[in-house]
Amino acid sequence: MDVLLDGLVEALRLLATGDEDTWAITALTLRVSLGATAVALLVGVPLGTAVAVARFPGRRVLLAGANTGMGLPPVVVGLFVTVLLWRSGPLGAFGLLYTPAAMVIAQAAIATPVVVALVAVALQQVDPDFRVQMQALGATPLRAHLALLAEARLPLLAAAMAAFGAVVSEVGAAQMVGGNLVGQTRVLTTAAVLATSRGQFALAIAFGLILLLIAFAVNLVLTVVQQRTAVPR
Amino acid sequence: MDVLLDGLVEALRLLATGDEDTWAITALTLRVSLGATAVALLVGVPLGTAVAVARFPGRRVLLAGANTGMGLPPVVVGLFVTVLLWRSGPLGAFGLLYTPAAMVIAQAAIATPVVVALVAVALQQVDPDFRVQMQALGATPLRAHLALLAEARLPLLAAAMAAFGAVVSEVGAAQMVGGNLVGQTRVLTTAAVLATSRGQFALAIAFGLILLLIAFAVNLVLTVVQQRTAVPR
Amino acid sequence: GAAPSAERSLILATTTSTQDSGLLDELLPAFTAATGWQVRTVAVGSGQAIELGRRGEADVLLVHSPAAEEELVAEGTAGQRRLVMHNDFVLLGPAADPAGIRGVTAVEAVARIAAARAVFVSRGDDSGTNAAEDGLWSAAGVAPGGTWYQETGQGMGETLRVASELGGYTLSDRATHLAQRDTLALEVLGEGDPGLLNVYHVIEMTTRAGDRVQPDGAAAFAGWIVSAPAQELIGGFGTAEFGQPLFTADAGRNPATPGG
Amino acid sequence: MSIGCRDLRVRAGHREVLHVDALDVADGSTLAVLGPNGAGKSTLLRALGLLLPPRRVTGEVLLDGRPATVDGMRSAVAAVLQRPILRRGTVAANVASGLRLRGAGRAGSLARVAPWLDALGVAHLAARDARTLSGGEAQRVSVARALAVGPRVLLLDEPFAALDAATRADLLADLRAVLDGRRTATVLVTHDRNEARALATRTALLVGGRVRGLGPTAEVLDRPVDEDTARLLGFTNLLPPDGDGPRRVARPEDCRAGPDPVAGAVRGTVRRVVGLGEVTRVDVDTAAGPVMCLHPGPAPAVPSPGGAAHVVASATRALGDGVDPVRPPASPAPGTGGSAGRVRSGRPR
Amino acid sequence: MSIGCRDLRVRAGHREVLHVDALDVADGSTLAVLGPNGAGKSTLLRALGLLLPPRRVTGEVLLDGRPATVDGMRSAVAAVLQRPILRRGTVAANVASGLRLRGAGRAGSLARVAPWLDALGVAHLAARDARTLSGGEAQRVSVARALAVGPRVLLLDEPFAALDAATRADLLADLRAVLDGRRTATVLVTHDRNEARALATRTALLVGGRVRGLGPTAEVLDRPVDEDTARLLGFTNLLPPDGDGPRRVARPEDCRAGPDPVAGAVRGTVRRVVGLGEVTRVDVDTAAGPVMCLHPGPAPAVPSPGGAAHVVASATRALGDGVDPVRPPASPAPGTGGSAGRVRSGRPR
Ligand SMILES: Nc1ncnc2c1ncn2[C@@H]1O[C@H](COP(=O)(O)OP(=O)(O)OP(=O)(O)O)[C@@H](O)[C@H]1O
Ligand SMILES: Nc1ncnc2c1ncn2[C@@H]1O[C@H](COP(=O)(O)OP(=O)(O)OP(=O)(O)O)[C@@H](O)[C@H]1O
Ligand SMILES: [Mg+2]
Ligand SMILES: [Mg+2]
Repeated sequence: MDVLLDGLVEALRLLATGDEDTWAITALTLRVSLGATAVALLVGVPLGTAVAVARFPGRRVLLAGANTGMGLPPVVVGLFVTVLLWRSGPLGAFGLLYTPAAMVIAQAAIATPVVVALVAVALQQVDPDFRVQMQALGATPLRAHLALLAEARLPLLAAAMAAFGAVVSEVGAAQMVGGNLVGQTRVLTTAAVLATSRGQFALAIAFGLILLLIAFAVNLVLTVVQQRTAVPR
Repeated sequence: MDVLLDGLVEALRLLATGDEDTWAITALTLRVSLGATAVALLVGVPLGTAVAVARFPGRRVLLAGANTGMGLPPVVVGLFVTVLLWRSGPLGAFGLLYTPAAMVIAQAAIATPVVVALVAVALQQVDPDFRVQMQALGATPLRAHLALLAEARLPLLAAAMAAFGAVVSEVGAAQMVGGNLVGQTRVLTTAAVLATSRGQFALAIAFGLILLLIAFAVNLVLTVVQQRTAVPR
Repeated sequence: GAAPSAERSLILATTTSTQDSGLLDELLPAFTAATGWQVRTVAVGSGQAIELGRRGEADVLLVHSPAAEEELVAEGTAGQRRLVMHNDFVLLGPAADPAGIRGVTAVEAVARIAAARAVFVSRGDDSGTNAAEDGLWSAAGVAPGGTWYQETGQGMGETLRVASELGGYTLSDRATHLAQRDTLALEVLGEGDPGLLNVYHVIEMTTRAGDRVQPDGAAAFAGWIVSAPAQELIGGFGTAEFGQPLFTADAGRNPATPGG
Repeated sequence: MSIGCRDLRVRAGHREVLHVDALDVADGSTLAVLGPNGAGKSTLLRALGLLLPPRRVTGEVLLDGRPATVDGMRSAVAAVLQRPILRRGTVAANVASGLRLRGAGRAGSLARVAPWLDALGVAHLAARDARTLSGGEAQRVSVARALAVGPRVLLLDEPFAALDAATRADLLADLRAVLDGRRTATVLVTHDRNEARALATRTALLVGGRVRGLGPTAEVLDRPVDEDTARLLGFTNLLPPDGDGPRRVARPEDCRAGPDPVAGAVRGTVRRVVGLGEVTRVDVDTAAGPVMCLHPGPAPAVPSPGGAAHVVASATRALGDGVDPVRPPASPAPGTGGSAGRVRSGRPR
Repeated sequence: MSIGCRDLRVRAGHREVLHVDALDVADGSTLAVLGPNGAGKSTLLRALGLLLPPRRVTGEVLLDGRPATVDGMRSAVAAVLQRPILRRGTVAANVASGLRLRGAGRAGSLARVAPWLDALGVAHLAARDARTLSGGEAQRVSVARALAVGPRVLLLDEPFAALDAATRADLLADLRAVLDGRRTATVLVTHDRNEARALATRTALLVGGRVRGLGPTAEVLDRPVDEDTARLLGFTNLLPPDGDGPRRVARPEDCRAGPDPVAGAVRGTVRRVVGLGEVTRVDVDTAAGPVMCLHPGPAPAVPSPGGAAHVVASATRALGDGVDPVRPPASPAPGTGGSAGRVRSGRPR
């Protein structure tokens, strides 16, 4: 148990002394995770909207795929992306392997199904007449969909937070495509894994706590925004 | 790229030949993941309901906590649970470390915040008068809440699938508290990691594909159930 | 000793290399068959394995990080430490060998790599391999650092992969390299140097490390792995697959000069 | 702008819930659509506004005589759906949202909606969260939102249903005054014959998804063609024909039940007598079916239930015959019993 | 069972939207609640049913004269909210859900609801997905669901608003007949004075969250006490007093505007003339305020807008004075303008 306490103390020490490495790792974590979340939202929101409102053959299978995709094992995604980015792979020429860009790609692949699945169900929960009423006021399809998204912003923010949570916490893909290189692709999760494998359990827990702290900060802001839009009861 | 193809072939071979180890690993994966999901639902649904419908001080912070919890790094959870289950830890006497039970505990801890956050937002999306109307028909609080949950079963199933996805795909906690013991705690993700670190990429991808296959089977069933309850448009 | 009981199980903390190479898959069933002890293997970095021993979370260790091991033994919580086996490290690099280390001694090789500022990929995870590498740097009088020196903080397999993709040099145990060489663009550029021995010891933990440590289990495992049947298994492991053994059985030899 | 349709059919869950051969609402005129619950009024309104999924609809909708495109329709139409569906945000933002959705700027739209907030008596609610409104307040906001758009085609689905009587009367006059000055084509779905009279030059009677009457409002409301439309128009009592003539119908308020046989009276048995405040309702079972009489005053001199009674109607209408043939109701949905699938005229049995 | 309240106050968003000193609905009787939009009728109904969050409510609700507990209320009450809120599932399952929520078995409840499906004319929809219903069909289902429970207290919030006229008339009589045989206390919120007359022995007038009139229905509906209640009861025209007497009010249909000054006429200027089908509405601005006259026929002999007119009322009521003092409206919400926060009587301006 004292390990947990030591971890807390260590986390405070790292934050208080402004340990440079820790800051760099934290900053990279935020950059990569937010970047991946942004990409996932850009791709996933339109897809999720289509699944929710359009009728096309294979809609259910796509949705089942997205739901399954929420369970995409990061290691497997990491392996796929790695194989693609290998020098011998189809995208090898870009030299992206073991760069933050590669991590963003892999993590976006992990987060996109989460966004698609949760956006789809969020929009399906909105009154089906909502979009009709928007069109009945002269909305073009694009504007009607934007209005629908605005109406569902409570669950949409939850989807964004779930996506962020999925990427900020995962280690398999970050490790595999990033390589956990010091000063280049080491993020808080991979640093925690390394500390663990070195037997520095307190340090590992400290990294974990710092990770939770920044995730909490991000989510507290989003939650306040989200709940401000909740129906007053 | 041929690695991916090899992986596919290997996956088919393992499934076709009924490789005993693979079946055992797959069965354990399902048992642990479904068990953890069940525990997470048992704990998370009442909590999420409370966050959605009750008004109490700290409600938003709890919700922000749950939203953050969607980003709980499995390695950190794994470490926490490991420390608790250590022989020297408070729960050491039960000898749970490196058993499937320990994996269920750790994975349930990972999935519970997902359930809480998504259930809360799911219920908040239901017409606020719904619960009032149920009470107005004589429903006790318990029955009113059950009716509310039934009404929101579309997003509730999505929450269940997100939780299942989070646990079936994670490797950090499974590795740490399970120890990846052959025949005892080896699941598909940890097997894939081991195969990767052994350089058996095709085998790793095969395990990943099998994982996706069972996740898809589970989710296809749930998606069909879910979408059968969607509003016909 | 006591009659073996089917329910008894012990925890073995070991390095990833013994698991990744597949050695344990061969040894443990034989051990269980011989003694009745079930083994829960926790394959982790040497640092973590030793830390688990120190905390009494493991009953017996099979590790290859001599300096850290001696430190642990000096603390007094461990029991016997016995030599089990060794293999050797190899210096790997791209076929082009930009730093020109082919054929030179290990210490000279790392000095040349540093001088050429050629990419070197280190595990950087306090593992036994990492410790051996550190030994080479200090012998060469170099404090590695800078953009050419990359630390992965990961296991051997992953580190080999990174070195291959980055076209860099690295130090690896022979077993892992042999197992993965087909998928790597790395060649053996340095081997056979006495400085490149990778020695594994078994360490029994005692109740001084923690109340729940099972010294009898530890003794059973340590005693078995240095016994003749186990040593035979070790000495033959890998021949079938790679045409050469991956480890050399060393039990009973002089701890200072294994293989010698 | 005029709106109309040709051979418009709408399916819902394996049934055809609407089939309108032709309908035209001219420039600047208003068509009222009257019909029992489930007749397909809302469906018709949505179909006209191209607001249904195309796969459910066949036939043509015309704008100014030409087949309507979706874009053309969106820019012309504003509709008030039966349930007020408001967006998150303030009342003012909601009323402005029709303009905003058409691309107007935020400030400009907010300024333009002020008179409409006033006209619908919700100016004091402008800053209120739309989700806290009462039922009637929400409906007013929904109406204001559609009117603020200044549409060329206005589709109103029971827009006054939740309004209090005084406001409804005022709004009726206000709306008429607004529409009189415009070239807007308006379709008004309503259950209230007075609303139809007040606002609509022409009226369509819809029963079971089919138009059963169409023409100038006063004429249509006064000339039931069959049992269903008679009931719809308040002529709920079906009386036997005079000799060989057509069947006759009468309003309950024009019927009286008495103990004595008089000339032209219909004989029957009193089923029940229900006091309804200032009037008393007497249900009499006759050979032609049940007849309902509304007597003024609390206790009329009628036989008690089970007794014989004679019903006299002071005013009757003859049902038109052959004018607009009564078509069979939409075919029942497969898998449901024949009678269950029938589009009912809403009479509880 | 009887239901009532004492000093019941409800807050919403910093305002007090309801304050009722005392109200009692006896065993087997029906109270109608009439009021303009936003008056607090739905709020009152929910407060009586203990359906509001307790933190918003103070005061007491009584069941059979004793303070009501939540459990006691739940077992006694069934309410129809203003918007029909149906569950996923079939119509039959929805109508049964009141019984199911009270713990009845599935088969038993389904059997018990059949007569109610019939009574509300939705038997043919029994197997239909409740989310495909039309507005009126949904409202019928919602009413059937509440009645099926057989409650001892029945709370109805505009239950007939979306129903077609014929059904509404039938249902009124049916409901009256059902309630007559029971000891159910019923509260009926409505905008329709005829519904109040038909169903309620007593009526309460609610304006701005306060009870402004309470008594036997016929009396209350015929005796406006102030401007607001006059408007509510259809006496929308405020006329100057006869000498020192009380102010007088009149219904628009009892007022005529003519070009010539006659004895007792009120002078004014014609503002607009709006044709409303069979009647014509003439708005005249007088010193006492705007007066609305409804003339039968399409083109009455009235001056055109801007001209002088004289208004004669064939029937007037004197406003009661001092009987029930007009209280100030609820205080405005902080942060909103004084006038914006005022509870309006709903008249568009
Ligand atoms: N959160 C809130 N803040 C301010 N006012 C509120 C809030 N919630 C409700 N109100 C107001 O309380 C008043 C009473 O509402 P209620 O629903 O009881 O009216 P009602 O008499 O039923 O009206 P209607 O005839 O339109 O149904 C309304 O003016 C409404 O706008
Ligand atoms: N999916 C469906 N399957 C079967 N019938 C359907 C479906 N959707 C709608 N309907 C039926 O179509 C009919 C027409 O509905 P519509 O909403 O147009 O009625 P309405 O005339 O507006 O009635 P109301 O006066 O109650 O609003 C209704 O009987 C309705 O139940
Ligand atoms: Mg309708
Ligand atoms: Mg209301």
